Amino acid sequence: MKKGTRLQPNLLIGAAISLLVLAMALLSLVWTPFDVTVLVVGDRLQPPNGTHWLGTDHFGRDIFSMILVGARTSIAVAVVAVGLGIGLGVPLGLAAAANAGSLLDDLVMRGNDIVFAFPALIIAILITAIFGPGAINAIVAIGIFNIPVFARLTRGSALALWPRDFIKAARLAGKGRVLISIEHILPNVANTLIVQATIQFSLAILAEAGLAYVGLGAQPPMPSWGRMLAEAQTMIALAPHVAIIPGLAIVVTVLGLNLLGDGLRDIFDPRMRGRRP
Amino acid sequence: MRHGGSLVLASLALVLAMTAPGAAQRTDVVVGLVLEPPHLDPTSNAAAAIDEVVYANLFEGLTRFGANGDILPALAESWDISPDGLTYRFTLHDGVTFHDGAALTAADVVFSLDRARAGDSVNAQKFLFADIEAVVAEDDRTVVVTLARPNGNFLFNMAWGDAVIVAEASAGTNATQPIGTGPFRFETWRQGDSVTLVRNPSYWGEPARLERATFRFISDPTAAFAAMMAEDVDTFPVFPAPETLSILDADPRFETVVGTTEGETILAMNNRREPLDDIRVREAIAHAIDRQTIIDGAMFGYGTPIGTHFAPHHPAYVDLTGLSAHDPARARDLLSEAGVEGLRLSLALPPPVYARRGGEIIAAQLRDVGIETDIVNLEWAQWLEQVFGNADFDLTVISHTEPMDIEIYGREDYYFGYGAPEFQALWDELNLTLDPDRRNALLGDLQRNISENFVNAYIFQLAKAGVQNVDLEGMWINAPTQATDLTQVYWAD
Amino acid sequence: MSLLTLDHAGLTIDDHRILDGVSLSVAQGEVLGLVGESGSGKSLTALSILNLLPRGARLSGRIDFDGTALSALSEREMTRRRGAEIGMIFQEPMTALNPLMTIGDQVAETIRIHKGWGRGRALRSAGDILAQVGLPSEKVSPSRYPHELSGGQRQRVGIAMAVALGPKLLIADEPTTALDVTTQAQILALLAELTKTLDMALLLITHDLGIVSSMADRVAVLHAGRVVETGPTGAVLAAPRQAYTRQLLAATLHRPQRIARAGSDVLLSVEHVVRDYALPRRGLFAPPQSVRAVDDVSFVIRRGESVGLVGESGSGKSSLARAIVGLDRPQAGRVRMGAVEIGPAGGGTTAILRDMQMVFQDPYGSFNPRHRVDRLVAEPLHLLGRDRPGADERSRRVAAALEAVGISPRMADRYIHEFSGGQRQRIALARALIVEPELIVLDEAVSALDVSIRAQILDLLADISNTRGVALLFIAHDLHVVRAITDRVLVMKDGRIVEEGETGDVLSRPRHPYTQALVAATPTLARAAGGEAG
Amino acid sequence: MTRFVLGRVTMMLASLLVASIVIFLVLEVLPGDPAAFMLGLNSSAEALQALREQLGLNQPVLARYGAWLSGMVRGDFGISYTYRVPVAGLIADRLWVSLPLAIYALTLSTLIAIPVGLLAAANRNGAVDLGAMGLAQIGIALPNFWFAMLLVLVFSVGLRWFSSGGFPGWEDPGAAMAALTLPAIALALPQASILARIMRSSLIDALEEDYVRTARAKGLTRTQALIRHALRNALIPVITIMGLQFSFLLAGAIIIENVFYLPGLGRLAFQAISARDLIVVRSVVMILVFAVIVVTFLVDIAYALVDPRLRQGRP
Repeated sequence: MKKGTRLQPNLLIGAAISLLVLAMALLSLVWTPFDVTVLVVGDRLQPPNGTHWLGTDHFGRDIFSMILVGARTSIAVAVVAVGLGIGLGVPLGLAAAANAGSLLDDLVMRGNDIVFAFPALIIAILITAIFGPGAINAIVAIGIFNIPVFARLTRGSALALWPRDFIKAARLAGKGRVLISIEHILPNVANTLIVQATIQFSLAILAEAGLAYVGLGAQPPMPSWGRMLAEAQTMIALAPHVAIIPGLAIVVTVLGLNLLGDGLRDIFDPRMRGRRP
Repeated sequence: MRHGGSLVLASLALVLAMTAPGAAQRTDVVVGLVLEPPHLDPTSNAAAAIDEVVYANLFEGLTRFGANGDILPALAESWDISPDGLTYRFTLHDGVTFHDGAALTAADVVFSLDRARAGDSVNAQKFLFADIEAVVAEDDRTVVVTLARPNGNFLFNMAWGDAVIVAEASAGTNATQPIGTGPFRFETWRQGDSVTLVRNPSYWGEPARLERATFRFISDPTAAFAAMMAEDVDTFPVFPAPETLSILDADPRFETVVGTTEGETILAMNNRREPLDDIRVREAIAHAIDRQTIIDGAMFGYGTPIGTHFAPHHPAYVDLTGLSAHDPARARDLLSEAGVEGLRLSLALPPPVYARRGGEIIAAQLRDVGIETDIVNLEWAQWLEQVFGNADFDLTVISHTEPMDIEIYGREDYYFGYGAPEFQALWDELNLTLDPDRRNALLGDLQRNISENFVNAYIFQLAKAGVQNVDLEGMWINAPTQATDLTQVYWAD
Repeated sequence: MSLLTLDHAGLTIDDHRILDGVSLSVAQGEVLGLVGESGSGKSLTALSILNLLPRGARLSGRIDFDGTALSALSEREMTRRRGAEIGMIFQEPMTALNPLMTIGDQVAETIRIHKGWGRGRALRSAGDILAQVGLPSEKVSPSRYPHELSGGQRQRVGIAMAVALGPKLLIADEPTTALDVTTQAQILALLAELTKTLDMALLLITHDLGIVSSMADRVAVLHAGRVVETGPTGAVLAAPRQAYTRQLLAATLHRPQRIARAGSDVLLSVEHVVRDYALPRRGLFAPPQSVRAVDDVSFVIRRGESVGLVGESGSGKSSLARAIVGLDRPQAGRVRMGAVEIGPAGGGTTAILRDMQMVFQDPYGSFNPRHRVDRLVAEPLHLLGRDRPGADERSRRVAAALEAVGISPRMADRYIHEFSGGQRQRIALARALIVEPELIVLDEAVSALDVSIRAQILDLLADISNTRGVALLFIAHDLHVVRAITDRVLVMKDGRIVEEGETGDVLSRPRHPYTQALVAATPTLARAAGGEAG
Repeated sequence: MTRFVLGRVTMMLASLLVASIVIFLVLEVLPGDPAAFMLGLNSSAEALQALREQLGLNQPVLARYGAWLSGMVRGDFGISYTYRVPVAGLIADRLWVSLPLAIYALTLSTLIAIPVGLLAAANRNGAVDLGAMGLAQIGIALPNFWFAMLLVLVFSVGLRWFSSGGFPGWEDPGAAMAALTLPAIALALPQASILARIMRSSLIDALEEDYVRTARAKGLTRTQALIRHALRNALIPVITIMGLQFSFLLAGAIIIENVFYLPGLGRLAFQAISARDLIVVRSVVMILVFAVIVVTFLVDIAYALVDPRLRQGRP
């Protein structure tokens, strides 16, 4: 078997797109061509031109500027939502695996099943109906459904590790379940978690778009890709670019993240790695 | 685009002239509506969607609204009003039957009105019946209504969808099996999809020309556009996406129909709350707003600027837009005069596009004069509870679509909390006045009162911007009430 | 006239040279033993013959079978020969069978593919073949699935599939490595018998010179992709001409220099230990079920003593080891070491572990791949609690432990994947030594290693035992290893200790029938090589 | 077997009970009064009170929960606040759209994904594989309402092959299927993309298994080994994903139902939430939770059918 890893085109393209989107979001913190909070209704629905590189929307705002700022919103929503899923799901999964077969394990797994069984979008709508729409609540709604994903994945991977000899060795070094989970299990499930996180990240961006479509994502005046797309959909016959550009932004970003996830998986997957020396 | 009747006749003549003889005429129509009615009983729910299906088609009242807002006789053939304005004697049409075959008698009228004003009534517009003291059937065809105090609006009130006449036997089941007296009767309701009405063969008046009418419920604006373009729907009387009307209008298959509504779109302010209890702050906000930009930006040009809470097409309307002309400099001056700095207000927006898009533009305009807003998008249920019910808001954008509803400014407990004594005095005088000229003058005073006090910022009168197949005739152009009157509709093939 | 000839067969995979001019031949009816350590290319030699190579493989040289050049055949012509003229058996009976197909169907498939018979007819024929390999339908129905069979039975199914059409050549790639010795003996006997009755040639690939000596007519020794020596088995084993062959032979027969110095005072005493394992519940209300893995076991280990614990898989020896080191608590009985005691109630584990450490079988799985060697080796220092040494003392002790096992302390900042299997097992020993224990439990610690590496590790263990007086509990299934390093041996079967005694006595004069069977089944090079190593 | 089923049923009931408590509590804290929504801007306090009494909203929380739960056990889901018809009938009507749509979409997704995954795995890293997996990546990345909108523009507005939405009812099955076709495609594409990827990767995993090598050594061609040995083994993860997808399709079609104005369960729930028709929301959510739990159960049984190892241990 061949040793080492060849950089996959998947990974390169995915990483390039992801970095580009990140750079756009960061750039928008310091500079955008136009102020996205200023509406110039007279200039609305302009096609791409020299002044407005990607044209203007139905309020005459510069779409390029909005895409930059929207990247920030989309990334923020996705990062925090996935972070919530990891922050709660991973400890739950670790704890369940460390106490496999116990009541705690049962509770975590049944809890997961129940969360999984709830219709996600309806619950998201309910959450925003209770707390009001807004980026924070969109994050919570998306984040809740990320918890069981990570809990399950962590538990599954951790369960596969617990019978391994190096865990026995750690137990023979007098280490308890908590310490072993942190020192030995976590670093070894990290790769799997990173891969899943990129995928959940892309799903979160799509979910934000879906929530925005039903009017529940980030609220104006903060632009988000999902809201741009949702608001522009009626304009598609009138000014197609307004609907197509945020759509493409989402497609390309999600594509990039998925490619990145695939690429990382290829690198991390032991089967793809150099075999035993 | 057309705005009046003469074009209708012209095009009708043209179409008639081109009609090939013998071509089968279409006798059915598919009407697109944005909202599905929760049920079909107009006497127990405020939803306009109910009236949009049943008004004049299924259910009728003593009087009714005409296409231009005039009050016409309906089930009441004629009436007499006592000189003191307290007694109304209605004579009912002969030979009116309900869709289940039962004859309409004065007893049904008594039942309907008594039910609506009873203590346990769940009528959404109980104020319509508030002045009624007694309803008595003199004989089968004569009903006498006695009022506690004169009410110049009584015949107008009886035209509302909430005041239709129902039979005692079917009143309880009208929600799902509506039985009325109208020219159409209910056939099926495919919940979530459509309601179908068919012609009532035993209608007492002029029979409908259509045999069948289907109301399709399409809430998604893009879907509405696609449904029109795919000709799955023949008409969308209130089209949810004004931005696409220009495309539909350019298509030879369709025409857009723009008329007036009773919807005054306002930026309502919480007059009880600091600093909005200061008239200078309210005036500043009024001056900060550029009506035309909002109409262009949110409604793509459909709408008429207003300067008070009154429909511009009404003869009593007074143009007061000058009082609160767009003047950011004046707005800033007023704010500093009031000693208000760094003002931050919440702006609650219900779901309709006028509010969501309009609100975003208003927020930007307020920002120009130094007022920051936090936009809070609310669902209707939340808006009703939070803003309307508990008056827990600073600013909100809302269209008041009930006809002649300037009366709400007389209520102290109303959500924006005005109810000034001088307004109430004017209103009481109006109710005692029957002379039309004097009434109009009083209405003008009412308009001036609220406008000069900058109770709310008045933005525009909602337009009824619809689209329909070019061959469809007889649809209402304006919307004096929220209804889809199909009684005169036909296909010019 | 040879049936199969490899003439300078070379193989590269993704430009890595795997086989470098392998030349060998197998005559009709002959058994050729192909011997080599891991990585020598012996399995890929077999796959090259069948042309079942992974992607990116390039074959060179010539492979002739029954008068045709296999390398010149098209894939279609090749499939006609696979299974029909050349059968193959693989090492891992647990994974080599399709888990979703009955064993009858899997055997019948060979017949259906080549003869185009209907399922019924092929199944009847498959039943006969299964009976022939020792799985008569009244004992093991052909409608059973692989997971319902034991490892030995599965390997019989594998053999049935390979011999169903009476091939001229059977290739067996480590066919018994995954099996217990007694099963191994049966499978080898079956292979020997089938070779005769079906008049097949057998290419037997193995790392075990013992098996070769008992099975093969001729032997070919493969090293680093080359055949270094070939010849009649007896001659090669008795008088190897090549250095590598000699080295291999020496390593196989190696016995480390260990000074037996068992003291008289008891270090560890195991008293009436019982260990049950819960089986998965069959339903929410089903009564919990369990299996008894260790059944009332008692023995002692004295200071400085080396004790062997032998038994086949499932005998309970690993469960016993886990109970001794406190990974699992016994349900009854107790384990005592000095003042510390582990019983069914809590407590004692951390304390006992300061004096007792363990080394595991798999050198690849016993280290956290994310940690550096210094951290790995230092891990048991955690046992010292508050007496844990500071950073300097810690690295000093790590360095000392590494030096003691022959690993340069400069390598302490490397990750474990940078080390070979033998080095890893040394590091595992260093990890065990760092708390200076009195007893090291070695659970199959040399089973996964090639013979030459195994010899080195055994030397190291003997050295540690000699210089430090550490007692060893040596758990193994391989009697050679036990004979080489232990003073006393315990034989375990079905959770009980069936025989106990001086290693030499027990292995040369077993009393218990099970021990006798075990000893008899173990292929010994000694016998073939003329008892010189005795 | 009875024991096994009994155990599973108890587990299912416990899950349902927990779910019912969760959903009931969530809806309790939902702001917005159904009565206020129904009566609108000019309603009088008196009328509101009367309506609340009529709807049973004035009863204490526990009594309402108890009534709802005991009603559900008897198959009586109550009367919708807004629609004024029994909720059970309302949901049944909507299920006649949502269920066929979910099945249609899943069938399409499976019919696309299995062959595509198979071809891609068989031609690993070949042109077919790269092309199919590239398309699958894009299929996953498309926001589905956007894709649905494009479908409508092309096939309804442009080509006029299908109506732009709505549902004519099952009286005319052909028209009903036609009406569900575009929504099913819009739903199926991302699912098919996911499924094809799973199919491919689990096939590739299966192809690397020892038994495939054994099969090849028996004389099976590459394709024979793929079909006869790898495929069935690869189906296990595929079935898992299909189970998850079916649940998602049943509950998650809200957006697509909106775009195509289909009278489905999701849209019913959506409308009921905005109308605060809590009794409908509760019951729809419970039905969906129930469906997911049942599907999970069926998936378990499907595992056992595919994999003999799982049949064992069940008396």
